[in-house]
Parts: sequence; structure tokens; C-alpha cells
Amino acid sequence: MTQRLRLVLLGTGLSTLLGLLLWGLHGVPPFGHYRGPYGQLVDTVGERERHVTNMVSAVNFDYRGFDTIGEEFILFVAGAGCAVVLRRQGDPAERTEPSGPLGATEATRTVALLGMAPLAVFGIYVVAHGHLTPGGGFQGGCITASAVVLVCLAGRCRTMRRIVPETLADLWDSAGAGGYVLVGLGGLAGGAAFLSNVLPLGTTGHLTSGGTMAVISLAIGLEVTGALLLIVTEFLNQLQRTPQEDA
Amino acid sequence: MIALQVTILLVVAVAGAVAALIRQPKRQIVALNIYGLTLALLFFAFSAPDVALSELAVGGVVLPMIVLLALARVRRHER
Amino acid sequence: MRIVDALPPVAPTLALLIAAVMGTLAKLERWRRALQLLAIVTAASVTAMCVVLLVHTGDGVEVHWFGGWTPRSGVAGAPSRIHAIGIDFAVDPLGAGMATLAGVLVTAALVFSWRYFEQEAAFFEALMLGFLAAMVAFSFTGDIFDLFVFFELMGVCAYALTAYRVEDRGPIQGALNFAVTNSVGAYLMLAGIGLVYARTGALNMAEIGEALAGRPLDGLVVVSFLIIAVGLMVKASIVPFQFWLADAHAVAPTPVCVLFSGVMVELGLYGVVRVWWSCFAPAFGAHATVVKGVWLGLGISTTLVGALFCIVQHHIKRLLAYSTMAHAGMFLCGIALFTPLGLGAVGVYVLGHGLVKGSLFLGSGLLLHRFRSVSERALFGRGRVLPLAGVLWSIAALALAGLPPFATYAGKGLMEDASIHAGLPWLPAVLVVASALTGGAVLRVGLRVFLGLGHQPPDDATSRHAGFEEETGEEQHTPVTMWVPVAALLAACCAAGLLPALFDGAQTAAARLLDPLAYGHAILAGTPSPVPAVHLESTAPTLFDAGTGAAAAVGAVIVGVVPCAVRVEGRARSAPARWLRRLRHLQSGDVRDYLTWLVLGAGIVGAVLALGAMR
Amino acid sequence: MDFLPYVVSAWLFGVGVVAMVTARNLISLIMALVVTQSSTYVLLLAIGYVTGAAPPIFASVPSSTPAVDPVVQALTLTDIVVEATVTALLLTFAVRAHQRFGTLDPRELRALRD
Repeated sequence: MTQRLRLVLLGTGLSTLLGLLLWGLHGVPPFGHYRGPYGQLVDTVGERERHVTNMVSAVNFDYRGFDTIGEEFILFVAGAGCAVVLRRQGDPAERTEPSGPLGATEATRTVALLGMAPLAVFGIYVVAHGHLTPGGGFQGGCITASAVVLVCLAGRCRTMRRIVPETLADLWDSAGAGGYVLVGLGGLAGGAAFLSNVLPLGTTGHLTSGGTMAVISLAIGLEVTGALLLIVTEFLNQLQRTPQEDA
Repeated sequence: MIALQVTILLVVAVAGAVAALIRQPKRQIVALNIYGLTLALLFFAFSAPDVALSELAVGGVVLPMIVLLALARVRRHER
Repeated sequence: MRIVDALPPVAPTLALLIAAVMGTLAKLERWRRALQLLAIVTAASVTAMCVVLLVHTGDGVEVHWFGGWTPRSGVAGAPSRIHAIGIDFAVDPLGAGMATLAGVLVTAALVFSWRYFEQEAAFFEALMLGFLAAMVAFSFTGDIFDLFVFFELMGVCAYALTAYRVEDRGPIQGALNFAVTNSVGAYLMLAGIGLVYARTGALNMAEIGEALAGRPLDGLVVVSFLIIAVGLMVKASIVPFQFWLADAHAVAPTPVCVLFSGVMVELGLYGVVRVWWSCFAPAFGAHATVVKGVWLGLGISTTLVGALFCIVQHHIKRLLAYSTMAHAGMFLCGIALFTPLGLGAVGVYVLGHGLVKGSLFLGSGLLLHRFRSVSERALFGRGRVLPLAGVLWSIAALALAGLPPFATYAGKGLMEDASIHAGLPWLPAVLVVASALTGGAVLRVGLRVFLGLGHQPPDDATSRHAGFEEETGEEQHTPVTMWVPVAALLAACCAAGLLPALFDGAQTAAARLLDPLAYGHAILAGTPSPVPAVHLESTAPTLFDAGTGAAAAVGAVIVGVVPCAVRVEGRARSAPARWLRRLRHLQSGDVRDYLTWLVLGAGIVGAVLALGAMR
Repeated sequence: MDFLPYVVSAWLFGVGVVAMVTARNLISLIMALVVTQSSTYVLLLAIGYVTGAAPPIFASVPSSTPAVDPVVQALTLTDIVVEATVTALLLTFAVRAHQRFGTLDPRELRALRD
């Protein structure tokens, strides 16, 4: 198909589709006037029932916790998929360690190395407080993984790999994903439904409140950190391919 | 709807178009990064700090980093 | 709590848990066999659980509320309604049947791949188990966003598996086209879910159905249904959203193709059925005839395009993929009848087709393993050393065309009866022609490859190139772990065709699914759904079924034998051949073309739907 | 003006699709896909917003405070994860494609034609 024909067809289709979308959106309540029962229900009962203050986390980790299992495994499978697609087929001995693949200067290296530790601590903080304040396993996991990757951005990929070797990332990835399922099965083993919150709920506002939610948030944090580091490591392995392999 | 939200929405609309339509990959990464940050701002303005934090982490750090790594790989191969 | 109450959540999550464990252990080459065995045992256990659920749900819907969050009533804003606060699995016989089919095919594919990959196969089993879990959860869930999540999980597993053989050139391209088109479809679906949520404030499908019913039909409902259905139909390879299908099938490892063709495409349609009858059918009311017409149109075009592309193919995996497309079109036609018999017939047909197509794909995997090629031309006559495979292949080809007593015969026969009852007497003709064409094309491959019938095709560069997609070097021996699944799937299809209880059960289950109010009550109020008081048709085979079955089988033989007897290669310059070549150029391999067709198709389907609904 | 967020969402979808179809480079195409998906975030969050309401987090305010809908936010969070992972996987495909074909131009990647 020529570019011209493609654009004509796309223009026709897209203008129709967008017209339809706007027609459909016309039926949505005006912006700022939403009164759906689901959200109101959660806002009303969430704190009382779950002893947590962050309703988004209450939905993600408890009321709709099963969605989050699916989401975790999307991450897990994508990590495995990246490893499969980028798996190496050459002799590992021939590879050389790249130094500063992104062209880091001495100043950025220093900044990156200095930033790493506080960022990692902040990530863990965000994971741990997900049920109280904005955050949770996913956001915290992203931040923690970024902290580790900062080391690499600072031109020290070898150091990064020493802090978190690939097998460790693999293990976190699996432990996080599997741990979440185990929490769910724990509810079932206790005679209740899958993912029932069987741990004591604690006092609202405390770090240990929310029962299994804290465990789930931790599992997600592990899994997100592991999967992201795995993906980044796979890409970094690509950067060190020897020219012979490409031929 | 307050003026702040209108402004950020318009900025998002422009930044999204720029991020999508720039053809030069390296500049596009920067544009995508900026777009991610404007989205995070928008989510704060929509009273969604959880989502904003996520978007900040993903759109601001994780995505640009992975795209950059992919691009570095491709560049390396071209050399 | 009874054991069976625990089965719905355990079946998918067991597979997920084992997948997570295998993710860590994947790199231990020494444990390879143990891991493979673990994967097979897991898949078989999941299948067994689904069978138990299938038997158990014969008398209703098995509901499981995650976290014990049962629905509650009396909420501010809409006090009269019952609201779901959590996610539910609502397992009905059709869902359990789809999950069982997925389990059987994954188990067969895993057994087949025991000796299939010679090089490292890290993560293969983990990805397959993830895929299985996603399909099972997709079949079970009663929540529309959960449906989306597992739709995506299914997609991500499928993309990674398509690209599994990265050593070759093709897989990357096939996986890319697959992933981009399906992702855009998924985003459309999510936008549709957002629209529905804006209107109803609910994500539970039964609750959405109740909330949407009894209001005048407006743009929001029409458009949200349109984009959700388009997202699902991309997966179901309905024209014009089908382009990714042949690209992905041609390059994915053969055991994976079994799942794509046998159950993933059909799950796309299952999603359409689930969403339409649970959420949208009551809201459309009398306008449902528009949807019916659109589906019939899409179904027939898909059937014809698939059948046509099927007979002109020489790449065996692509040929089988187009046959799947033709069948997906037939299934959509059956669904569009909107009757219990029609939908029940589709259920039986999907089961039969999945088993036969699985057997055929594994058969092509056998050829690929032995001769390193899946090109009909390159393999000409070389299959003579595998007479057993030839026999199985030919039987499967005729079974695909609907030979008694296979389940495909029963499914197609019932669908033909249903279309007569529904006042569409011309539909059986389409079904007979399409199944004769696709079955015949497969039979032709068998005759040429295993018997060397007809003329030796010209050994040109394209045919030599096209087949050798995967590896090089010839194998002298075919392991028994490859034979068993091929034969077992075919035998299972035959056995399913001899179970009259299955046909009655399918019709009863379909009748229940078509009654959204009963479904809603069973889920939200927890009362068991009674068998609706509709008139159920007899599912006993009639003389008419036997006639059309025989016609399709004879047609398949003719379509299979004629190209072997007549030289068709020389006619490449005739007008139909030129026209067909132009048509095949649409399958350009460029993902941007596919996206254009997707958007254009969605726009046209939407315009028709909107004009019809607003009349 | 109350319709603006929905228009912006539709605009982002349209711009993303146009950019994908006109892309000359797979990595550009994938970045355009990210923009396309972001239209769903804007849509979902705009639907659940309530004028003047607080975020659904009651750490420093009593739980009787009117708050915006937390469910759409949870859905958007899931959506963002999906985006990040699918993008990563697609980029690996692009990297491999470049390695095999020596180009990122979608026109040139037609090895599948038979």
C-alpha cells in the first residue's frame, strides 16, 4: 500500500472513529460531576473496613486484589519475554564490559552515585507506606529499581551487576509474583475466599495496619524491582555484544 | 473546571502531539519524557497522587531509560 | 467450604504459581526434564480441575468472590441496586468448557514439545503456564476490567511466545505485528470499559447489565459496545482485523500455534459473547437486530476470505491459520443467530475444531521436526516415510470438513439446524462450502506430502525459501512424545462427537447465558439460576445434517484431489489468479497497513451500528 | 469547557494512531503507541474526577471528606504497568529486528511475505 492511499484510508476511518468516540463521550457525566456508586462505596467503607487511609491501595491490594495478580504476572511474563527475545547466543567470554554506555561525564557520575542511596531508601519507604499515603509496591519498586540503575548510568554497570546480579533479580521477580499468589492461597487455606485478608488489620494510620495489604505491597515491590532490573540487564547485555555476534 | 486544569490539559495535548509526531528518535525520547512529566502534573491536578507518582516513575524514568538503551543498542550496531 | 468452591480460583493461580517458580529455575539446564514434567503435571491438574467444574456447573453458575467481598445493597446514590465491591469468578458451563479446551491443548502442546526444542528452551514452560492461567481466568471472570487484565496477560504471553525462535528472521516481525495491532485493540477495549464505568459506576458484568437495561439506547452505550467488541474481535481475527493472524501463526513455534488457533482466537469470540449478553443485550433491546446483522456480515466475510486464502496457500502453517480464520467467521455467524441452539452449536463446534486443529498443527510440527520444512512444495512426496502421520492427517482433514462422527460434524450440523430454525436457510450452504474448501485444502496438502500425488511442483526459490523458517538439518526419528498428542487430540475430537449429553448440555448452558437476568440474579443475589423456560430444540442428528456432512466431506475430497490431478501452476496469468494476487498483497507484512485497516474497519462497523441503532 | 478532558483524550488517541501509521522507524512507532495508550489514562481519570473533592487518601483528612473516585485511579495504575511492560517487550522486538534486518524501517521488514 502506498503512503498516500494509507493516509486516505486512515483519514476516513479515524475521522469516523473519533466522531463516534466523541458521540459516545457526550453521554459521560460532565467533568467533575461524577456520582458513580462504586467509588463512593469504597470511599465510605474503605477506612472502616480495611483500617487503611489510602483508598486506591485498598482497591488495588484488597477489594480488587485479583486484578493486581494479573498485573503482576503481566510484568513477570514481560520480564521473561525480554529475556527470551534478547537471550544471548554467543560465547560470554568474548564480551567486554562497556563503560558508560550513555556517555556519562564525571559530574553526572558523582551526582548519580550520590543520589542512589537516598533514592533506594525513598523507594522502600514508598513501598512500606503504600496503604497510608500515595504510593505502594509498584511506585516504590520503580523508584528502587531506578536507584540501582542510576549506578549504571554513572558508568559503573559492573558495580550495578555486583549489587544486583541477574540471578538475584530473577529471584526477586519470582518471589514477588509467587508470594502474591501464596498470600491468596493462604486465605483459601484459612477456609475463607481466595485473597481474603486473614491477618489482623491493626490500627488505622499505623505502618502495620491493613493486614495482608502490607505483605502484598511488599511482594509487588519485590516483583517490580526484580522485573525492571531484569529487563534493564537484558538490554545492557545487548550493549556488550561482540561485533562477531551481529554478523 | 479550574483554569489550572484547563492549562495543563492543553499543555498535555500539545506535548502528546509533539511526543508522537517528532521523527528523530533521540529528540523523541526527550519529548516523551517531557510528556510523561506533564501527564504526572495533570494527574496531580485531577487529585490522583498515586497515579501521578506512578506516571512520574514510569514516564519520567523507566520508559525513557529503556528506550534509550534500545536506541543505544541500535546505534552501536550501526557503527 | 466445599472443595469445588475452591477450584475456580485455584485453577488459574496454581498455573501462575508454578510459572513463577519455573521463572527462577529456568536457567538450570540440568533440571530441564524435571521442569518440563512439572509443567505437564501442572497443566494436566488445571485441566482436571476445569473438567470437574464443567461437570459441576451443569446446574448453574459457580461464583467465587475474591477476598470474600460479596455484593452489598443500600449504597448512597443508588440504594435500590446491589453493588459488587470485589471481583468475582462466575464459572458457567461455556466458560468451564473453554478453560477445559485450553487446558487440554496446553497439556498436549507441552507433551509434544518434550523433545521438540533441541537448543535451550528457558522460560518456554513458564510462558506456556502463564498463557494457560490467563486463558482460564479470562474464561472464568465475571468482571469486565478483570477480563481486560487477563486479555492483556494472554496477549503478553502470546507475543513473547511468538517471538520465541529469535534465531530466525520471521518471528520478530510476526510478533511485532501481533503485539502492535492487539495492543491498539486492547486500548480501545479499555476506553470502552471507561465509558461503561462512567455510565454505570460498575465493573461487574452482571451489575453493568442491570444498570444499563431499561434506558433508551444512546451514543455512549453503542460506542462503548463497539470499541469493546472491536478490541476482542482483533484477537478473534475477524475481517478486517485479522492481518496479524497469519503472520504470527507462520512464525510461532508449532506447539504455540496449537493454542493460538485452537483456543485463543475462539476466546476472543467468547469475550464478545460474554460482554454482549451480560452487559449490552438488555440495553440494546429491539435494536439487537442491528448487531445481529453486523455480526452476520462480518462472520460471512471472515469465513469467505479465510477459506479463499486457505486454498491458495502452500505454507502449511499459514494455510492452517487461514482455515482457523474461516472457522472463526463461522462461529461468529452461529453466535449471530441469537438462539440457544445456535450458541450451543458454536460451543460444540469450537471444541471439535480446537481438538482437530490442534492435531493438525502438531502434525505439521511433526513434519517440521522431521524435514525442517512446512512448505507443501518442498515436502512433496517426502512424507511417504511417515505413513501413520499421513493417515492421521487425512482423517483430521476430513474431520475439519465435518466428517461424522467427529465433534466438528456435530457442531456444524447443529449450527445448520439452528440457522434453519432462525430463518436463515442459506447459511448452511456457506458453512458447507467453507468447510469443504478448508478441509479440502488440508487434504490436498496431505495427498501431496504423504503420497506425492500429482505433479512434482516446480522447485523454485520461493518455495524453497518459504518453508525453511525454523531450523536446518534433517531428523531420522520422530519421538513417541510427538505421536501421542497428535493421535490423542484426534481421538478426543471423535469421542466428543459421540457424546449426545454434551450437545444437550451446551444448548442448556447457552440458554442460560442468553438470559441475562437469570445470570445477574445468580451472581449478585446469590440465587441459583433456573433453567430458563425457553423452548429447547432437539439435538439429535437429522437426515439433513447427514446430508450436509456428506456434502462437505465429498466437497473436501474434490477440492483436495482436483489440484493434484490438474496442473494449476500454469494458470497464474488468468484473471482470477491476478485478482487473487492483488488481494494477497493486502497481507503486506507492514504493521502500519494493518493499523490502517483496523481503524477503518472500526469506523465502518461503528457507523453501520450507529445508523442502525438510531433509526 | 467541561468536555475538554474527553476531547484531549480522543485527540491523544488520534494523534498517536496517525503517528504510528506514518512512522518511518519502529522505535518511533513504539513511542507513538505509548502516546496512544496514554489517552486511556486521561479518559479514566477525567471520568472519576469530582470538582473540589480531595484525593481518596484520608491520612490527614477525615474519611467523611468528599473524595474523587478511587476505583478509576486503581484501574489507571494497572494500565500504566501494562504500558511499561508491553513497551519494553516491543522494544526488544525492535532491537532484534534491527539486528536481523539491519533497519528499523517498517517497510523493509517484510520477510514474512511468501
